[in-house]
Amino acid sequence: MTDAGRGVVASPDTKAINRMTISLLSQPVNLGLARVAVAAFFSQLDIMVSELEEIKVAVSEAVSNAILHGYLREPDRWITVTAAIYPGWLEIVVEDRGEGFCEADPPPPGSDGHEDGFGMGFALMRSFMDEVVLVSAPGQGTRVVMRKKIRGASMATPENPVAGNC
Amino acid sequence: MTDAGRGVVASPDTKAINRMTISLLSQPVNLGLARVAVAAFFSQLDIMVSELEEIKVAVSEAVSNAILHGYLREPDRWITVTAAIYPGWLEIVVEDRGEGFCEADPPPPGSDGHEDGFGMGFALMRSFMDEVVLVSAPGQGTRVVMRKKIRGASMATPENPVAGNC
Amino acid sequence: MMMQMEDKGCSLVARLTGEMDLQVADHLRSALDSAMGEKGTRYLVLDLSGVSFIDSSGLGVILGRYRRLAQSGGRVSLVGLSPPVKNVLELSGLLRIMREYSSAGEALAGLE
Amino acid sequence: MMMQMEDKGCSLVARLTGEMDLQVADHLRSALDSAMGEKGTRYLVLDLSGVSFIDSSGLGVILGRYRRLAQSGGRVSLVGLSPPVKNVLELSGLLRIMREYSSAGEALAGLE
Ligand SMILES: Nc1ncnc2c1ncn2[C@@H]1O[C@H](COP(=O)(O)OP(=O)(O)O)[C@@H](O)[C@H]1O
Ligand SMILES: Nc1ncnc2c1ncn2[C@@H]1O[C@H](COP(=O)(O)OP(=O)(O)O)[C@@H](O)[C@H]1O
Repeated sequence: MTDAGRGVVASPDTKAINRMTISLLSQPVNLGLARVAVAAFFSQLDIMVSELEEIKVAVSEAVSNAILHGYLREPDRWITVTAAIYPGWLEIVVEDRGEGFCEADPPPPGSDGHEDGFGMGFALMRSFMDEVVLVSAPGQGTRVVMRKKIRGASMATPENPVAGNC
Repeated sequence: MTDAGRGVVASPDTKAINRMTISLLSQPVNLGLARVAVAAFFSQLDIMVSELEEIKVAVSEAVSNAILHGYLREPDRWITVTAAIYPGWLEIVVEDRGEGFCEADPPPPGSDGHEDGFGMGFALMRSFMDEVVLVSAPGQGTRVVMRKKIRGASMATPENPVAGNC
Repeated sequence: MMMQMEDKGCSLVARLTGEMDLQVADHLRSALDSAMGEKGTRYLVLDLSGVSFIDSSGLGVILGRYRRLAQSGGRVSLVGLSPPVKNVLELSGLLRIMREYSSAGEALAGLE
Repeated sequence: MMMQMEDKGCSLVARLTGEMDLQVADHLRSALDSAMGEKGTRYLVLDLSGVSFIDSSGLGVILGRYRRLAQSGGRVSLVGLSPPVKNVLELSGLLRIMREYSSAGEALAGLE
């Protein structure tokens, strides 16, 4: 698995303003937790609720893929979700140490033929984020790096709350 | 720092049914995230809302202590919060690698004289949890292990949702 | 996920509440299929006004029911889409093959 | 945390909304103190009906204002305690030294 290079949104070597990592077991019951934790973390930004909702979908897709395709529904494997705020963009990294796939030849959506397979996971992630980088190799697991531009000085502070007249 | 021994609530060597860890930076802005993540994780249990609210207070106290006393408000240090479900009890561990204190001679509440210091952190943790174990040593950081009994087969499942007639 | 079913002859109105993701997809799929099988449903009206979240696992359940009914000339209608849910349904193209109505009553009338 | 102040002569009614924790404690403390100083407040009525969470950092802010006012014979009254907030206030003993009223109007009347 190569390192996820900096892309369109991110500039190199920038230090995160804030960052968190959540490690969860590969069980569908933990999907809500992943979404809620990421949304709670980014709610410190002066971000639109509709953007938070879209970020939740992107997280849900990436974690569902790790459960279904990475770990083939094995329930006791670890998935890590990292969320970080940089000046001008936010980043989410979802990582598993499961099956992986060949980056040079990414599998078409729904390729493992699960029932009702919708094959829209990556498409939704790409719609809702400005940049999606896949880092994967067979047997090595998968890392999905998602980035989204945010308005420059958009931190909410107690003195300057997101919604408030404090 | 010695290992936090099993206590009144927990039986030794039991495997967690589900578990998560969240790592966050020592900034007050992350307190809400810690509370929300722990509450979202335990909401898979068939637990009362009032109990979830009390758990949030206990988490908030332990994380606030790590920020204030462990890291003396340094904003870029890591705090880890682990939440786990065992058969019959739940466990929360809050850990910092900060100042620590002498376990044999625990400092009285409010001992560092911060303004309006309320000195009720551990008292509230003890009121709201069935067991609180402190593991700390000067210069070694602090681990707070909190356990609470839960009703035996209290997992909420999609087939048997917490509130539902599915 | 909560589910309330109301049988209206050829039509089944299912009111869903909660988050439509991988956690509930299997259960939801089999609950809908068994209700539809029992009742010989031709038209499925999904009232999603209580659904706060949907991702592709939820979309998959809807699309699967659509495919099943479409084979025999049936249809799926949607009611009560909140802005985030509608956003995902639109992006996925589902709203190009299923109609949205403003109430279950209108959806049922639209089927006649 | 949102804050709305209403000056009623010797009394100040402060309506707080949000979560009273370490994140907002410093700001809340200085906002209350400066409003109370400006207005020469003797009685502080804290309307917490919009407060969904409180921990010992929030308790500390309330207790600090109480101590300040008590020195000059003043008082702090509480209004609109949700069950979780009331639970914490009771456990901490604050409800033994401050009275709870069912509305700001009643609290003000109780001060006369
Ligand atoms: N974490 C992962 N580990 C292994 N394979 C993955 C992972 N994520 C995605 N894939 C592969 O990429 C394909 C496309 O994924 P996606 O666009 O989400 O559609 P779907 O999950 O519905 O198939 C999947 O079918 C799977 O083969
Ligand atoms: N994580 C920690 N690291 C170092 N010291 C701590 C930590 N948590 C608590 N303490 C010490 O224990 C004392 C009592 O804590 P507590 O009961 O929460 O009251 P308070 O925080 O208001 O002083 C603190 O004043 C501090 O000296």
